[in-house]
Amino acid sequence: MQTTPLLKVTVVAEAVLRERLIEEILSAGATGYTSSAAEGDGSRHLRSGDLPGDNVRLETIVNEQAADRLMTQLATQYFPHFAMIAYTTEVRVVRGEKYV
Amino acid sequence: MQTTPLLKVTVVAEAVLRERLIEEILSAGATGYTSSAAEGDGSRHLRSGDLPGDNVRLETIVNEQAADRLMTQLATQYFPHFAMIAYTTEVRVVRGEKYV
Amino acid sequence: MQTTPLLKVTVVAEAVLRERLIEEILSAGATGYTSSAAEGDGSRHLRSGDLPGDNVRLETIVNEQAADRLMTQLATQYFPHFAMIAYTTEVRVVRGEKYV
Amino acid sequence: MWDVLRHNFCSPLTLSFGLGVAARVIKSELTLPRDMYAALSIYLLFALGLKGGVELSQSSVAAIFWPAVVTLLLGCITPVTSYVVLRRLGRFSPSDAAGLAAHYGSVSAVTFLAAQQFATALGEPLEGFLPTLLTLLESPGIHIALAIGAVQASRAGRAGATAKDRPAVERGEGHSARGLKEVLHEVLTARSMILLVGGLLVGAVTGETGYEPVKPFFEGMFKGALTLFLLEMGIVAGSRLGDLRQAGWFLIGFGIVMPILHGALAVALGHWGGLSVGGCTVLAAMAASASYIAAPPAVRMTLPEANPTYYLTASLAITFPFNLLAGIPLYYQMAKWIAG
Amino acid sequence: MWDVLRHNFCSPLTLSFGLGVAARVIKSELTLPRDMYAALSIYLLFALGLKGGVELSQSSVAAIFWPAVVTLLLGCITPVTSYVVLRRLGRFSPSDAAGLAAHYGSVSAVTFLAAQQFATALGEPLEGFLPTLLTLLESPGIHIALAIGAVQASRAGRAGATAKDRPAVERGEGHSARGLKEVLHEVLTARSMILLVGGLLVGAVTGETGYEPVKPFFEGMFKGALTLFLLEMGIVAGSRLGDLRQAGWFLIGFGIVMPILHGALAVALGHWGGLSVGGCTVLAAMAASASYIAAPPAVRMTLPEANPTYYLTASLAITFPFNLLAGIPLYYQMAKWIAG
Amino acid sequence: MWDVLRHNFCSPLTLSFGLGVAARVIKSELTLPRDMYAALSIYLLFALGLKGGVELSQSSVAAIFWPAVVTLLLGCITPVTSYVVLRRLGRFSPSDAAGLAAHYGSVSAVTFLAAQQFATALGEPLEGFLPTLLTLLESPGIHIALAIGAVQASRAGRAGATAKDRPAVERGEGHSARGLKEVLHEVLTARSMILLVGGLLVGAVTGETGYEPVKPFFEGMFKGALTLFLLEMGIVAGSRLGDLRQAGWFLIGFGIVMPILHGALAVALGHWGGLSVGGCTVLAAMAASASYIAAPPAVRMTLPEANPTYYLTASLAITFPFNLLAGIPLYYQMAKWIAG
Ligand SMILES: Nc1ncnc2c1ncn2[C@@H]1O[C@H](COP(=O)(O)O)[C@@H](O)[C@H]1O
Ligand SMILES: Nc1ncnc2c1ncn2[C@@H]1O[C@H](COP(=O)(O)O)[C@@H](O)[C@H]1O
Ligand SMILES: Nc1ncnc2c1ncn2[C@@H]1O[C@H](COP(=O)(O)O)[C@@H](O)[C@H]1O
Ligand code: NA
Ligand code: NA
Ligand code: NA
Repeated sequence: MQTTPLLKVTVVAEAVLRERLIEEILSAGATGYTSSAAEGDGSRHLRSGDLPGDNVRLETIVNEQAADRLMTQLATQYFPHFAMIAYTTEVRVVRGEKYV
Repeated sequence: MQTTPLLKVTVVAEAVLRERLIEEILSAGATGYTSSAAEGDGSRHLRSGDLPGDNVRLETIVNEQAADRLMTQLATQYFPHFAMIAYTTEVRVVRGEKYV
Repeated sequence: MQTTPLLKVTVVAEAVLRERLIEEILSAGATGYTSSAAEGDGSRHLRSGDLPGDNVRLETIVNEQAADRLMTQLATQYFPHFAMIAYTTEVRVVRGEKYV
Repeated sequence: MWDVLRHNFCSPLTLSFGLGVAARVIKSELTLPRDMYAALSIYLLFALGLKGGVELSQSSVAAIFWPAVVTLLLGCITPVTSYVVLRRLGRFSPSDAAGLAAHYGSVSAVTFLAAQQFATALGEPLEGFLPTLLTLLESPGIHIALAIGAVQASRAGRAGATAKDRPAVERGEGHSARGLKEVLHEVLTARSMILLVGGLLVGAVTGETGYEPVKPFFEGMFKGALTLFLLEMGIVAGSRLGDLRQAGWFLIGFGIVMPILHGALAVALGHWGGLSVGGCTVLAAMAASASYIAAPPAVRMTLPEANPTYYLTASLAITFPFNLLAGIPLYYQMAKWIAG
Repeated sequence: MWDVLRHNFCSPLTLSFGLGVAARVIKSELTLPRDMYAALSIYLLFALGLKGGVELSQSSVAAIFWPAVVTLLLGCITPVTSYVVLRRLGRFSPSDAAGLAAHYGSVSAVTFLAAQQFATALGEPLEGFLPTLLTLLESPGIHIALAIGAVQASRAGRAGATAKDRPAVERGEGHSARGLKEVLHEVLTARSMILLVGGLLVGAVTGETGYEPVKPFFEGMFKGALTLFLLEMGIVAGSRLGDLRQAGWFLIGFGIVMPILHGALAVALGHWGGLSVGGCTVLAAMAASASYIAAPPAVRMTLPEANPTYYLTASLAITFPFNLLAGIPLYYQMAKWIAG
Repeated sequence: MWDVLRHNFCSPLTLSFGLGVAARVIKSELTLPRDMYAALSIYLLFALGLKGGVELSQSSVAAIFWPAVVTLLLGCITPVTSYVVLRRLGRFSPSDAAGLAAHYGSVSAVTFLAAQQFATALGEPLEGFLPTLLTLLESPGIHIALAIGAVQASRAGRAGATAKDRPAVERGEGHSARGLKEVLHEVLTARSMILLVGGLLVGAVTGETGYEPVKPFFEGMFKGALTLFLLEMGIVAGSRLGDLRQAGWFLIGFGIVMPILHGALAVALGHWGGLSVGGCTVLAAMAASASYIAAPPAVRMTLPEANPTYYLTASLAITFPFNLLAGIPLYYQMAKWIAG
């Protein structure tokens, strides 16, 4: 099976940021994203919204440059103020051309 | 801690495919799978079911050959028609013998 | 973008263990965790709680030593009795110093 | 007629649907939580079946026979007429035409409910076995349309089409070859089918006495729950409005004219089968309606080449609101006209 | 007797349970959404407590004293009889026997509700403090059974059993040593316990006047909501039918005979404690029932060696339907016989 | 006064809230499932709007005019008084003060409902247009406070503060510069706003006749659903009790005294605007209340530097319970005093 090496960027953040982060993902050059609900706790112990503990997990498969753009944007614009974590994982994608 | 290097195959697809994909996973030789709900958007902008945005995320930890079988099957049988993404990640598994 | 290489430990287990596993994660030295709902099936075909199929997925980003402590604890204390799977993935984390 | 229309426009059902559409149009994030939507639909279908069963236990087989025949007939005719019109006049591909025909050959339970409420509000008596007819109409249309799609596309395939154009059913692959059988099982055991048929059976066995203590829940709450459900349907329909352009003028016309034709046919057949004015109205609403719960997953799995935008937009954003706002009153006028 | 049985079979509760089982048997994907199931159980438990509290506020302490003593007695006896029978006659391992005993020593709220509805439908007056007895019966059995399991398995351990046979509690490990204490806290603060006891307190303080405005919600909707809940219980029980083979004939027999014995004992003790025919019936249903909400997680955490298939299948797929269909009418006959 | 207080303490609403707090304090895991909480709040807001709309359709514009003016006035005054007190007396940072002011300048729908139930239980007649006033009070306070925050912090910024202290709005970054506009759209199209305003419109158009069939659902179930909702609010408030220490004494005092001052002002203005005793009580409860549904996400997005612990704890764990237990009866006494 022929696969393409790409990066998966995972962001777990306060749910209130969902729409904004999706915009960031797409404007960093991603062709898609996957989102799911999550809970969690970290150094900030803080959450917003009407119910505590609400987080969103966003994942996007992108090439290295887009990953870098996205992570840089997150690090400078969001990390100082919001509860979140972001990391990349190396993955091998079926029909990877689609996502570059 | 002794761990075994294996592959995790992740498939995010239209929820309507859930049962079929689980069958594919098991018939590719997997000993188990984990499934969770997801939403997302991609190149096809299309979803089915009574509510839009419904996706399912399936993950299975398998050896390389099973991963290859599964990905090939997905690429030929499902990718042409359905909204989905599939990729592998290298993982190190506790008691990995179980999953080979 | 400057990132730190760390390990992500993923545990998928019977939902009844959620609180205990979070304690294990924190006492292994993690600074946080992310939890989400999952379903699944594996070698044990067993689940508990009032509804079948209930699993929890816990993820924590830690350094190698903490990962090792956590995995060892899981392997000795939980694997013999409970339905679960645990594995590590190499990730590169933004502002990784926070999680060491 | 205008009075009836105005009354229909001002009902909480219609207004809630409109509110949902409006909420989407102004880009509100309002949406019913997934489980609430599912809970409401489970409640509505089961309550509908239950009440239908209680009433069914008081109907004679003789009274149901011809209406049932007529309903099954409609279940066989409407997918074929839809397919032919879409292929010949609309130049849709076999898959797209069959996918749409499966929707228009089946039935929308909420349209049924809206018609029922409409007729009741006007004081029209309704036959107790109408929910039974609903269950009869649900599945045949889907299977006929999917079978047509499979056959047609296989012919197209033999005539030299590429693999992508042929439905999976025909490509002889292990998992897909079971397509139609799987779908038959799936449609018959689908949530909505089990709740409706199961509710009918429970209601028929338990009868009036057993129904009494659960009536405040299943009957007293019914219209309110339906109002909330229509709010969500408005939201979903509203989010499909943007796809209307992609659907094109032909499909918009089809989504309005075809229901009228099917409705008229149903009124005629229903009258001939002995249904009352109210019964004809509801039967017409059923025949005119397009499924958007049972059909979409069945079509998606069996005819993946059919473009979901077409069938989801047509049933949800065109035909459902049309029936809700204008169709049902129109079928009622037809029924009154034919009866009197 | 047959009349009572037939009446019971034809109630919407029993029929909905049967529908759920049937849906599983024909492999339908029907299932209540998780949050709807949770919402229904929260509603049912809180409503049960609330109403119980309002009625409790009108009961005298004297009237409750002996019934409460009798209930606690049952809470101490039933886990022991279950354990002994399972070990001696059934040759189950200490862990498996203790795990099952925890379930049969506790109580199923839905069985309580079914018995309550059954008695009310027959016009039997019920003591207002029965829900209070339910809360008394919930936890002692679980703790006694788990303690027996811990002690027995530790003995077995000392007698040379392998580590896998010993319960975690006894292996002196950090996290497990807290087992029983943790479980005590967990059972007492479990969702169901808080809702029942909390509802009782709220109801007792607010009284008739405070209850009046919320009565349509908590009382009017009760039976309908219970009907939907039983549909889901049928689905869950149906999905366990396949495990009956694994459970074996002994467990099937145990799941039917043990409830009858416990039920008979409860009828006798209840009568002696001054309960009415209806009260005896409900107390017997409680004693005869096996928990499947409070006990499973407690047992899973404390006695992980106990095979969940045994206790889940026995309580859900054997004892619950047996009580629902035949047990409750049987206890009623016993109660009438002893009273008259 | 004591009678009124006792009556208020013993209502199921207050007791359920207390039960929720208690459940958290004893560390129970009880919590309403997320979708059930959302479903209840959707139901409550829509039902509130619907009923308000039906009643509004019977009110004259003249009757509403001055009360509406007075309400908007309160919406402009309360965020400013809150901000000034928090900055001057409390020495909070501009962001923290503005974040809190946005909450106290807006309104809590559940406090409104509790006041409404309170007044109704005492037999006080209420103006039909009160829900309309609720929607008027929801958004102005949020925008005023956020604007103050933006301006103040930008000044602070120019005066040499570090980037971290300046609100995102002022840092001229692509995504943040849209802050206030985005927030305006978000607040106006927020779930709660659409449901309330939409409900009002639907109710006003459909009127008494259209409302009748859905009344058992939207009115009959209302108090019961509100009781369950307050249970969850108690749980959430209880989980914030631990943050009271972090909030500090000033904030605790602020969360009690500020509502009393705002309540008194509202009673005076309401009386002057022609409201009845009941109307004044409800208006005071609105002005005194702090939002915890609309305000938190708006503040979090626009003023991320504001510490959420402050505003969530103050509105949920201090001001809401204060109003529920003592505030509403107090405003009622004030209203009676000023009226008589
Ligand atoms: N070490 C970690 N491992 C996994 N997830 C984490 C970790 N730390 C934080 N998170 C997630 O990121 C969210 C925000 O974390 P923080 O900004 O550290 O408060 C938490 O709610 C968790 O869901
Ligand atoms: N680049 C991507 N990164 C992450 N998930 C994606 C990506 N593209 C698509 N997906 C997921 O795969 C589903 C189908 O994508 P597609 O087939 O491209 O329409 C989407 O709904 C997403 O959940
Ligand atoms: N090969 C696998 N790949 C992914 N998840 C698995 C796998 N095997 C087991 N699991 C997950 O781990 C849980 C317990 O597995 P087990 O202990 O094998 O019964 C299952 O319910 C699945 O969610
Ligand atoms: Na149709
Ligand atoms: Na028992
Ligand atoms: Na206010």
